[in-house]
Amino acid sequence: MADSEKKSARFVYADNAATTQVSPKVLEAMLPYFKDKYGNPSSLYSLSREAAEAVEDARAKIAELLGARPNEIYFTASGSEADNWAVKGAARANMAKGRHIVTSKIEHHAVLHTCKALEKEGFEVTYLDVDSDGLVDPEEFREALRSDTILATVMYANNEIGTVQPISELAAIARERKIPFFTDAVQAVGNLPVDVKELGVDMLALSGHKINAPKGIGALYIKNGTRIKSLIDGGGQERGRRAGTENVPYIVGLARALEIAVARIPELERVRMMRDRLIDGILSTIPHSRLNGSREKRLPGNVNIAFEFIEGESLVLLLDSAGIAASTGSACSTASLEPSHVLLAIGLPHEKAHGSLRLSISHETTEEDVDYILEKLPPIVERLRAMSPLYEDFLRGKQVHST
Amino acid sequence: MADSEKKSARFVYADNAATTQVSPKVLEAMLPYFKDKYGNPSSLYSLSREAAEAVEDARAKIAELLGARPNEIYFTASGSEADNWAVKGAARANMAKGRHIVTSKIEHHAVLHTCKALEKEGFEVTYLDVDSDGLVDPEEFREALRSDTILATVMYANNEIGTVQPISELAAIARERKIPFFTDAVQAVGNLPVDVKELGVDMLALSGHKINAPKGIGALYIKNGTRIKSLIDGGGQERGRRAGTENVPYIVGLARALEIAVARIPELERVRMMRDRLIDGILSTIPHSRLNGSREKRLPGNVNIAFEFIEGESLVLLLDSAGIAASTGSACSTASLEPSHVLLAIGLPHEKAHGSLRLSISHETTEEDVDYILEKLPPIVERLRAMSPLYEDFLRGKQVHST
Amino acid sequence: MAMIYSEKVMDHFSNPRNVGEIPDADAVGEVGNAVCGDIMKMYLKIEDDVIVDVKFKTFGCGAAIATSSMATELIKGKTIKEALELTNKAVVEALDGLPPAKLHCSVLAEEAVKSAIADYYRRQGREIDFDIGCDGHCDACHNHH
Amino acid sequence: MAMIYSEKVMDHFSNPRNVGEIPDADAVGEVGNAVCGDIMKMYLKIEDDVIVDVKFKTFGCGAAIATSSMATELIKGKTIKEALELTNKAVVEALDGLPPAKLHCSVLAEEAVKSAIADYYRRQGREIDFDIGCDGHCDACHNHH
Ligand SMILES: Cc1ncc(COP(=O)(O)O)c(C=O)c1O
Ligand SMILES: Cc1ncc(COP(=O)(O)O)c(C=O)c1O
Repeated sequence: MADSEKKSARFVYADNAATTQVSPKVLEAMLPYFKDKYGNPSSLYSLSREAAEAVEDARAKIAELLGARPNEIYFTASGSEADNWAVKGAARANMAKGRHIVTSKIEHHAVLHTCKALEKEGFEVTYLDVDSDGLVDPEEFREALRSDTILATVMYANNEIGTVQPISELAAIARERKIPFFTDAVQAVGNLPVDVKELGVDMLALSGHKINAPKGIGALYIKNGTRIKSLIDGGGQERGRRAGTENVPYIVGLARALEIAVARIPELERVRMMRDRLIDGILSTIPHSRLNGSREKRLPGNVNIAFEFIEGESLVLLLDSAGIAASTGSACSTASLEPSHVLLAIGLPHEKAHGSLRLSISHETTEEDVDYILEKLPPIVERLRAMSPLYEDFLRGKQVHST
Repeated sequence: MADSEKKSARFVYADNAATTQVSPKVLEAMLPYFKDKYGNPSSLYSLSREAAEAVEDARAKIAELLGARPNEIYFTASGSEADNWAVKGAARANMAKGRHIVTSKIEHHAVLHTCKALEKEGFEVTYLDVDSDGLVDPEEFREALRSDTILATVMYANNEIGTVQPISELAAIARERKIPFFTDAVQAVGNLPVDVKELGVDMLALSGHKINAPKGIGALYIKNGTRIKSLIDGGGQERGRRAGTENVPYIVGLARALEIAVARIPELERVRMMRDRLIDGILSTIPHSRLNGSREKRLPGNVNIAFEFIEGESLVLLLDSAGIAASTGSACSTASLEPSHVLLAIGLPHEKAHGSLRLSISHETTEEDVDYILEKLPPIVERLRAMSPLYEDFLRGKQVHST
Repeated sequence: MAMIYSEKVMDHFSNPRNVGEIPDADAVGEVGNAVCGDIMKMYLKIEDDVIVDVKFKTFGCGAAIATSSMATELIKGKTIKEALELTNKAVVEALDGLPPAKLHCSVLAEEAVKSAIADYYRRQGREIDFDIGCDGHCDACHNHH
Repeated sequence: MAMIYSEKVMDHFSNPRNVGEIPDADAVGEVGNAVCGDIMKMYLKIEDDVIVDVKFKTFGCGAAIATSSMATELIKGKTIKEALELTNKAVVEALDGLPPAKLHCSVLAEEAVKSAIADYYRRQGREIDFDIGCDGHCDACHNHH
């Protein structure tokens, strides 16, 4: 445990959607490739063949776990890189056919900002609305597809509110129209069964650090035959499609982590039950709170609740003092003052979007952790409300502030 | 030592230009960030602040070692990514001003193939010739610059033949014309003193795995004020310019490795002497061999020799059986049958380019290692020549094959 | 990147001074709005142009709470004239700095003080001869980046 | 990615069979060229249309040497007719496979055999009723990818 974790009586890590600890088994699998088996997989001698074989074994294992072929798996340095590659790569490869892209308003920034960047290059993007649960409507999706649509991309599960989209249905609609379909499955992999063939997607992105592999490794599934340009040109690595000396330890670690995560999926029923206990416990003890995202179509570990009259950062900081690591909105945008685009998209007004808390639990979470959160959270919310002018106004029966 | 390294009496790693082993000190610096300090630097709680501080400390250290400011250092997942980002990013950001790029014929594929990709997007690229030592002529460079030139990029030191370019001179010429200058310093960093201000470059790329940090981490220096588009869009990491959850362990490792490497530069005189002993020893005992690259303007650890009548891959494989890890041409392109573009650019005919051997030694190389190579190499070359029809022809006094 | 707050900021955030209301305040100022994510409300008790008591309520991030707390400390016992001289820079310095993304909070704190004093002037029928600052629009008081 | 050769390939590369020349050969064939990076030269000693001895010299990569070695083994003691039936596929199979980038070497080995037999036919004044294959240009015999 790091210093900071010792301060309070208990440390409860409830931010598994932001990142996870590297598991001992994954670290063990990686270590030999730093020290002894350090060859460059592209070289010719035995030391390198060991490294090359480790990479190919990892690729084969990941392919098997996702229902893909080994030559359909490409390693990247992050979920973000995989997202950028899929979206920019497919868009630029199909430019001659059209310049229209369909996506949703609640994608991760790695997809959303990539779409914005493509708009500056002359692409046109339709950002589909979602309903109050965060779901894309397949009919709206179908209607958004045009004859010049060259890519559709909808995330599998949302990182903030945990909503799980009907991907196989959406992919089938795109397939009918012969439009390549990409899904950002960074939050889904390891939490839901993921089989690329069953889903019927053309591309799928995942990230290691959400499943107890390190930060800085990801993978992109590219179905054979999919047209895509490279994002990183150079050496012949990854069959000439993604240059850069292979990160052998992390590649080995990713395969090991995915293997463990997929084997554990049946156990997540327990996590789902803890999640529901958290949701029910919070909603019943803290007034003026509401669940964000779908109650049913929801990641097993995701809890996202909006508390009126208070702001998320101060909530997270006070929870931290109590030994609880949580987040407000997407971790990536906490440095900015924008309220979460996801919460706005599901219809929250700005002031409520500011007061959202995400607790993301995992197989490592215990019932005691849940008890601890349920004990610490209400007084902290109460304390912040006590110093909130909005709450003061509310109690006086005045209208809540708004523009 | 891996299995493969035990087979022969001795294992001599002479491929440090391809990759290096992660040093124990670097691994030690990284380990806490896998296990205990695993927070996502973008999150708000203490666990994450530790991670964020580690990233910022690493950035500050690297900046200091390169003579840059901390906010001019951006982490990437490889030298290749840094090269792609610099070249594509600067080209696309300056498109309105012009579409002409100047580079050299001997750049690494991460720059060269990126330029080829940009040609397909409508950019025009001048690939400068080099002389027989592999040097770019500053006058030719000056003449190649045009009013619509928006980027000049010349590598600091070549990965194959070790030739060191007059970067500060070239950068000064570009600066006079207000043209952004990028240098791929992946092979130079840790082998030569590198100070971005003294060099006068606008961007500079480095890669961790050449200096005993792991494969899968690099950095790009971007001088404040330089116009550049992002390669990877998304979250707000790296001040909004390079998305992806930070690879905290590797970032910490890169800073530690660079610190060690820079401190060691004065010691490289010893490496330089071993290099010269290798070169002289080989050239004097093996007939029909020649040194590729400049004798003087050369990386301290680089030996590159062309042996007539034989082919590089079989040479490397036989050296491997003797416990010597070496390479032929660039490691990245050994899977292809093309002879090295660098050797062709310095004027070697195809058949001689096929027979080149690169031995790249480091501070870890010993005099005994040098003795061992000098003992094992000549009979291996002799053995391959004995089975070469070209050598047979030569001995018969016939003309050497050529087209 | 995580907000790296100074110890002073964390102290004023965790143990904010002068939180609350003054029911019979001589002046009340409120700046910011919930859309932007920060609202500061400041209550002053003033005797002979001296701020004898001050309380605040804040809806906002850690920095918003800390700057409110620090600003109230800095004006307590001061004359109105002195309080009007309080700059956001002084608040930031007293807190040993703020992350760049959070500088706007110190601006808001300065404005909360000015807004309260303006209210005092208004109640007194005095002419407001200083700039109140924030016009209530996000873009005006937030330096996005 | 590293060339991952089978053990058989490594064996035939490290201990090539039938390396050398036959000074009084009845036929000599040479295919490939130094520009492409592979040259195979094959010497045959033929008695009553049976290949009683065979030797090779090869300039080329590990796979080029291994396929030469294997090809010579496969045709030694065979009739010319049988040798002409040797396919590159048979060479690859006998070596337990080759990496895709190296398949062209097996093609070259097949062609070296054919080229030597063609030389024999020529010396005998027989009509060459089979395809020699490689025309000596890289693109023809190399399947770049
Ligand atoms: C000169 C040069 N540039 C770029 C690279 C690419 O670096 P990386 O392997 O980290 O992608 C290398 C090494 O492979 C190199 O030697
Ligand atoms: C849905 C989603 N997509 C993409 C990413 C980006 O992954 P990475 O942090 O590996 O770049 C994340 C996590 O940050 C995510 O939750």
